[in-house]
Amino acid sequence: MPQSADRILDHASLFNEPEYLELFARKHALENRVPPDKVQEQLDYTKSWEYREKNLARESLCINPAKACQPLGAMFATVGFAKTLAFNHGSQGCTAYFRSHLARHFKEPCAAVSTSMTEDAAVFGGMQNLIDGLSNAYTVYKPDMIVVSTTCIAEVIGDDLSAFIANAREKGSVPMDFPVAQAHTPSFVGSHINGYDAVIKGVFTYLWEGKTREPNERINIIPGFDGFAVGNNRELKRILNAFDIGYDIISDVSDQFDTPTDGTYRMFDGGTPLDTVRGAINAKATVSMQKYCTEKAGAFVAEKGQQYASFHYPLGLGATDEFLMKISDLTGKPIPDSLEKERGRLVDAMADSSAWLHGKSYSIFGDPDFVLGMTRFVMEMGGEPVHCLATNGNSEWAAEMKALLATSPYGARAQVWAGKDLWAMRSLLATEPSDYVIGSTYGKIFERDLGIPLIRLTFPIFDRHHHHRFPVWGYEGAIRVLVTILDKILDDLDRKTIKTGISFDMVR
Amino acid sequence: MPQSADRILDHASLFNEPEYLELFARKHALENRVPPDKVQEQLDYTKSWEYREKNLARESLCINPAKACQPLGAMFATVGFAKTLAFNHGSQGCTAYFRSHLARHFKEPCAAVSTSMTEDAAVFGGMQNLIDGLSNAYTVYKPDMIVVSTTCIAEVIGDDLSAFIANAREKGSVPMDFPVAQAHTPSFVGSHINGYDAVIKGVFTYLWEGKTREPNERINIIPGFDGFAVGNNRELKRILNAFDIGYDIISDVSDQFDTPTDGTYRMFDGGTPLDTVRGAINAKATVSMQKYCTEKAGAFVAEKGQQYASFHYPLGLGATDEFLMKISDLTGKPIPDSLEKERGRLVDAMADSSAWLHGKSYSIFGDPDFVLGMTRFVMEMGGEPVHCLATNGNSEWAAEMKALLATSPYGARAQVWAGKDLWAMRSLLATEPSDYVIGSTYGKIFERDLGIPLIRLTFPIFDRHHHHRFPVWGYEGAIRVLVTILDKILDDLDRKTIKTGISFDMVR
Amino acid sequence: MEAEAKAARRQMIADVLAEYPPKTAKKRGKHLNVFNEGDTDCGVKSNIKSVPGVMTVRGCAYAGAKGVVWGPIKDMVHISHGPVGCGQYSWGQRRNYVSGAVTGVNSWVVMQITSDYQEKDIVFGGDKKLVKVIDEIEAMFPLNKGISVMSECPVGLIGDDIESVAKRKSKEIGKPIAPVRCEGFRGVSQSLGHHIANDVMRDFLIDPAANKEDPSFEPGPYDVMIVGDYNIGGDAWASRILLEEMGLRVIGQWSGDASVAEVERGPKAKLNLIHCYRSMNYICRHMEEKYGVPWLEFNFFGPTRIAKSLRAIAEQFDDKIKEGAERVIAKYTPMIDAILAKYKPRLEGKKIMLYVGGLRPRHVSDAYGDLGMEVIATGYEFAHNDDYQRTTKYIKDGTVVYDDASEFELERFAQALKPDLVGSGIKEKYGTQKLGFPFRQMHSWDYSGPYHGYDGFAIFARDMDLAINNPVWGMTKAPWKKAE
Amino acid sequence: MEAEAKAARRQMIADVLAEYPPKTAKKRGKHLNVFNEGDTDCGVKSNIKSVPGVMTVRGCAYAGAKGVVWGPIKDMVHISHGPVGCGQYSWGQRRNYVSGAVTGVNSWVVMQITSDYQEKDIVFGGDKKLVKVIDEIEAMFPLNKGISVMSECPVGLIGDDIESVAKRKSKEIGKPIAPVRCEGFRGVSQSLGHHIANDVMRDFLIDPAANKEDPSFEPGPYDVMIVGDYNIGGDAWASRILLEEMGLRVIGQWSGDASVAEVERGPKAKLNLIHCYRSMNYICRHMEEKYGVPWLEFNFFGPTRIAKSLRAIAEQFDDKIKEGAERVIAKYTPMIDAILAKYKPRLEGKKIMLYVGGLRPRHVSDAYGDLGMEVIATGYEFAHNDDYQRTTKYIKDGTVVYDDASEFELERFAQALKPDLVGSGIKEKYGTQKLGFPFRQMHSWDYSGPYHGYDGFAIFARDMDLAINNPVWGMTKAPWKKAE
Repeated sequence: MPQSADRILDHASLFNEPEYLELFARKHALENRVPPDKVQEQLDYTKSWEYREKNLARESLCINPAKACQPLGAMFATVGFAKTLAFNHGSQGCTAYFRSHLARHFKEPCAAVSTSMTEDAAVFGGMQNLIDGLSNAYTVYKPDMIVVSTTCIAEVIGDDLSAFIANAREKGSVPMDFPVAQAHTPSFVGSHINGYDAVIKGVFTYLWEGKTREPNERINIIPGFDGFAVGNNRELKRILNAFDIGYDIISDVSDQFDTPTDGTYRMFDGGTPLDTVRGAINAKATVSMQKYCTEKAGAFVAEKGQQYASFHYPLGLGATDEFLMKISDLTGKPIPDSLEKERGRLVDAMADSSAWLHGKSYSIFGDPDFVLGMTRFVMEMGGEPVHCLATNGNSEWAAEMKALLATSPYGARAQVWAGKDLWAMRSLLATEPSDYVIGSTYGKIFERDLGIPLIRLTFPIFDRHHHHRFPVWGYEGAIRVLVTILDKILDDLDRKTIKTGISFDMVR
Repeated sequence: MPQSADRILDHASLFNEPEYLELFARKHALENRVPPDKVQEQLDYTKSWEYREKNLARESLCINPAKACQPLGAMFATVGFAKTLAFNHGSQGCTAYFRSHLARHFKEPCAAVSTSMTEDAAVFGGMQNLIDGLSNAYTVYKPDMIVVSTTCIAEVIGDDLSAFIANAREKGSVPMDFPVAQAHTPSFVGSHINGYDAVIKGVFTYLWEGKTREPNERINIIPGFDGFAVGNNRELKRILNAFDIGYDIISDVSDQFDTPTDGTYRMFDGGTPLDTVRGAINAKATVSMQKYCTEKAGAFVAEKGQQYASFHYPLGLGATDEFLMKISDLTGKPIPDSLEKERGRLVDAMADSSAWLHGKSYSIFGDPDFVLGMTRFVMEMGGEPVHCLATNGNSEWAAEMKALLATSPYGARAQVWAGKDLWAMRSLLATEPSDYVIGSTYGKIFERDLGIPLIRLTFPIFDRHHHHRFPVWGYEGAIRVLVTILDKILDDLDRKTIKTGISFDMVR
Repeated sequence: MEAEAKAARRQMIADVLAEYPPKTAKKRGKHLNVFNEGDTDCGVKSNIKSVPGVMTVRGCAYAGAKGVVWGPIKDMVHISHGPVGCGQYSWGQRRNYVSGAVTGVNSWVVMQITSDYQEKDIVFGGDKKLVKVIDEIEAMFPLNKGISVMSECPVGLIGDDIESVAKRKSKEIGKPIAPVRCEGFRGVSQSLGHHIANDVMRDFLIDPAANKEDPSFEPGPYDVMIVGDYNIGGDAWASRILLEEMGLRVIGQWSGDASVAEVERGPKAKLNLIHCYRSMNYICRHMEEKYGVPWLEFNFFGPTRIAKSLRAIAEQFDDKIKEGAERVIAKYTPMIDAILAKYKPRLEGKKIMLYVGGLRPRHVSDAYGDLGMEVIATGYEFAHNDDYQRTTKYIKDGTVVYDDASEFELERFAQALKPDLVGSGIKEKYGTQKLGFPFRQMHSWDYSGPYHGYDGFAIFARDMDLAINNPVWGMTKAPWKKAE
Repeated sequence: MEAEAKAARRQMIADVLAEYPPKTAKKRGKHLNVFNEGDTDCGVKSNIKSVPGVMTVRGCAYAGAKGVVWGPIKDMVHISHGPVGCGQYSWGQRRNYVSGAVTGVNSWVVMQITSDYQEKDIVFGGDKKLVKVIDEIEAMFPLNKGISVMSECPVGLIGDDIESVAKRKSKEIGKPIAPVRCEGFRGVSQSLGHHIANDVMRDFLIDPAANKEDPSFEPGPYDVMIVGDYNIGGDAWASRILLEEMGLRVIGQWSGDASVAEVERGPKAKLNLIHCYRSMNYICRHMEEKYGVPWLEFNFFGPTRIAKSLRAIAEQFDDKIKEGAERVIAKYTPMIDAILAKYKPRLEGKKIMLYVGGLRPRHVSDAYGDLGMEVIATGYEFAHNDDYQRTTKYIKDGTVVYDDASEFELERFAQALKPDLVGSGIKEKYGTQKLGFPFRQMHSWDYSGPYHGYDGFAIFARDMDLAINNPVWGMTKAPWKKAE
């Protein structure tokens, strides 16, 4: 009997016990299984060049994509505004999925409501659901703003959000002047980064309506969809505070996704105050930290007459330099000495660890801006990107990637894969491996199937905790990224050398 | 031939190649080796209870101790004062060792000079060396203060530091009023933590000489010997700044051991200004972060009429609470809300990860205060300490450890080992293992010999980089410690479950 | 329970309802009750549409069909047919463990396989894409034993004819292709998804295979099926081991770690043993009606119910099996006694509040009871009235019962009832902990498990202890606040 | 070099000296020079006491005896005899790799074994403690083949008689016990430690064993010893493989990966091949004088010197070995050519500044040359005049030479000479990098290696490339500062 009160085995060890191995054998005899040699043959085949070509030739089937759908990004963007409720118009199951998906990454409660549309609403339209839903949501949760975004059903049947919301106001669901912004975010268009964009633009559109821009010296910063937002936004504020400038983070989830456990449940915490957003029209410039998260919102602020600048998840030395110089340019303020010293400390860490980092190869996947930012930093450390992949990357992204890779001799080996999924990446890595993979939890399949260690540095990270509480942006964030990578390299080295003892060195 | 231009193998893989395995076989045939069965037998024996008893019975032989000698701590304490040069009176080899030891941990240049005593000085005394040495050091390095500490030779032959320094002043080595503090730090007494203490007391003694205390409201904080001082001292300042009180860190190495790489070599950077130290006599209280690092300095400030409070490397929830409450008590200032929110975030992280942390067992080694602090936090997370060991712990420490363990049901299994070394710990872990070991790089022998994963959380860490740049103190530091431990647990779980795939879960 | 205490609980419900708009309060009021011992049901309405704009915990039909019933079948490829999201969010989240599997080669459970609808598929229809998807599946995963097509919302709205595509392609590839019309807008919760899934399983696997040869299978007198066990953390294995030890032969598991062969073989069992009644009673009824296979509900949570269930199962067989049941109970009793001796003192008297789906809101009750703990409030995300009837046999007088509870209600009830432990799902976990209450995810076993069977109960006991007694719960308040 | 450039370098030295007090400037001035081609030495004084209060890089006799010569002998237990520090700081820091070793069972190289003197040992003497220490070593490590007692400073000052203890206990345990009087205050650097270590090795291992039976050993015509290779990162193995490939038999390695048997067997070689002349020439001379074994200096850094050395070694043997040498050279040439083709274009013209110990300040010079690089400044921590004489054969006119350089001098020279790479030790590494200069630790190979032999040269080339060409060196200045 494997189990005892002194030594309780859970799944991770219980099913390696002989009793269960015998059970599996009995079960497998009743499964009409594919014979082991055929399985092995197919397994080997999945790692071949021939399979790779078939795999890359897929046109319709999508396997293990590294992207989510628009409303997830919409929800993320929404909760970054102060006391703002994410309100999905569509089936309720969608909302349950968005909430649990974010909860698994942030290990935080993630609130959003749905209009719970069912078959009758599919036939007659979801107006009544929206009217009832706004009334309930307003009464129960007492938000300062509601952002309505859509899921598939509402989009396919063509519900008229503006009209419905106007109706709801008239029916008294919410006061006439209560802010209700809206965004169309069908899952069959784009990905979560576009849903993010749609909400930012939707909130600007609503809160700036009828306003005339009176330019001032402030800067808006839009962080973009970011699983490390808790650490990153705080670091961003620390950096900008050092500049002593007027700035506003537009949609700041850092407190919302990091509330304390102290006996109180804060459904809303932190976020950009609505008056701040209203005033943001007057800003001198808007800076996007992730270009592909703010294409429409960026165009919108530019139309309003603001300067607009965008970055690609600025990570590492050069990208942080450029970000700081842009802030300095826009504001006319010099880059503070304290940040210059931090820069020097990052250079110091890079120099100290360069011998371990130099020449290591990485494959990188994630959202387009992340892959750009991470690839750049990897090359700054003398690392060699091998496969750079964004399932939600387009041809513009691929062109930007190639231009980036061409800036460094370390980019020479790299191949860029726009629109490809992680099953394609498995073939790429099986045929042309890299030393490490940098990505999300989804990348652990490469560790299992190909023995390539995974470095978790982007959303979603479901199987490790709290990493998102630390920044990866800024010089200090870059040191953390460097350490994360280096720890993996040195852990790996220890693991490989522990058997013979040779090279199991005390100093590295 | 194993080597090629496309794939250059260094030691970690080169010596696993067949050519070298054959070479080893040829070599071993010429070594008069102990037969493999005898080696295996002895290896097994070293893991037995019988060997453990012999091992623990050792009285004279010390094997793999987890302690260094006094002058190392003296050097560490010295460089925490602004523009202060560490000056060892003794053999020059000692100084080379201290410098390289600290450099390997901090990955930073570590400056100190020696009087380079040789045989003639051993016979005639080292006065001329000290006179010449002070003159050279003063002229070349232009420090604001020199702290003279001793190594064995000077102590054994009984050099009279005070007289020698006075002589040196008279000979013009340094100006009459140039600060030269002193500390007797023989390697055959105590350990590095006592050397730290001696310098703090020595600097106070020198800089406070002739002063009358005029009490004010400031607080002195003495961090103690701490491999994480770079991160910890900065975090300490951030915390104390939130209080908005007047405080001074006495010996702050955080900038000295983290200078930027920007084209300038800063032999001195940061540190406690000497005028601050002079004024520190007037502080209301002195708080030591590590009791066993400041026994004499603490007694000295108490004699001067200050309040004195000490902690044991306050790490985790309860210890940070107590530290903040003490600061609040001493200053009359309330604990800031921002820190209370950080507290809540630590609780949150502990709660979120509690199921993984609960019931895991740890053996912990390091300096006495570290072991106390770490053990406390481990128990707060529901972890079970198994062996708590401090080579430089005494019976007072053992009693404090036992009292701490008695405060929690999770301490019930723990055994306390004062004065024992890591070879003893190997026996303890072989016979009564724990799931993990928490300690310094030296603990990697347990990973190799017993398969118990090492979690590196204390000085010295030679084989990983930059960890010391992040804090382990304060609520935020505690989250980092938690994540460090949890990452190891989950990495371990992935490693164990990767083969069968069962339990190689996407969410944890 | 004393009348006064019960009245207080009723007042608690009234207080919560008062915060809703009147129309909503009226609706929700029908779903909340304080149980009266002796009643034949729990006095709550169920299986009704959720109120819009109030944060329901429920999912959708797709979640019930793909996420629960079909997804765990390991040697089929399950297409999340429609846009990318549904499959993405459910990828690898239910911990339906599989054995002997090489993911992507002979098992596809922990994969996200989708037709990833784009706007053009909405505009022009997705059937052509589905044809290509199936072809590409055959190219990528030739060892699959069949394919399921799990429809997402748009599919049903734009008039795609997946049934016809499935029929045609199934003939072409010579393997079953099951079109599952589980669009998220169908029904009011996961529950209709289960039902649809059961029906499609009936029509596309079981009935068509009724006369198919099954070379690996020689019928025997002790053949049973485990139905409605999804093998979360290995639950079904920890159940199966007991049935096998008592002398039965388990010829199939539905659907945790299931193979197509096991599903097709269903009607050949002598007895179907159903654990999760809600999600798979439909197929059991079908097999009884069409093939004459009797079915029996059982409960493998905690020693009391395990022993009862083992004996009830054995009752359906001969003395050999009855002796087998007694032998199994006797074998495990010392281990279980040791578990109880260790954990009961640490858990005695603790109060639990549950809110889960399927069978657990009632089934785990006596497992807690074995540890000296008491369920003081419980409810279901997607139960029907027959679930609430069954629940009456598990709960005590005065138990608070909530159907389709909102997060808002749960929070208020927790604050009023002050349980020692809350058991619910990932969406509820972190908010509940913020309030200072220990919590276990009772869908996923919080990444632990198994919880079924004797081996599972040991883990269950350990986990409840570590949840409740972790030191963190004594430290949620800053000590300087306590002093205030 | 042109006279003007040379004058500038001399001025650079003068400028640095000007910052010292006059007495010190005078002393240090004798250790610094700009080399004139054709001179028979480098024009610097050496092996002289360091100036107090100026940051010398040097260590002590203990570091030379225990850290370098004795410590790598793997099957002996080496006691750091005295207070805890010396052994602690040198524990596991020299990367003397060992093969086939179980640390703590049949090898003790990467361990810190100390008598950990306390105040009472100072007051009452430590001999009694040493007796107990030896007994406890026998109890803990019974498979050891001998013990060395490495004295730290206090031992020599308080009058302990370790020789007498060693003698008595050696007889008792039947194994060699070597008392090594390497107290840190003896001599002016590590160098005296080497000498003392050699002498003790002579007196306590080699001479006593001269007539001992050696069952594993049958003498042969091609027996050679590798002397003065400490197997940093496996250097000695990458050397040995070439000697064995050319047909020689390596009967011992001193002292990297050495066993007692190999040390005792020393006089039986037909030829001793010495790599680090400084640290082990003493014992070679002894073996030549007493046992008639000739010795030859060789240099296995870089293809030019390797080939020269292989041929010079082969010259001492018959045609078979000469052919062997040519065969080895031919075998590795294509690989080396590929290495040069890859790295030379990336390294051509780069200037190196070195400051190391032992043999490297001269020996690596041509390895750099093979890569198209040039050593523009070099010096030794603890050389003697014979080292500087040998150095003249490696360096060019105008090379800056410094003996026992201080950190201060090195920093100033680097800033003046602006090398593309600095090679020195851990204490110099980080400060040099702060100045913006790429750096390699040339004692420990910066945790890489081996660097000896052909296999090692591939790594050497890669490492120099990664050090110099890592992108970080182009980014040390903030770009907004550049604009200023």
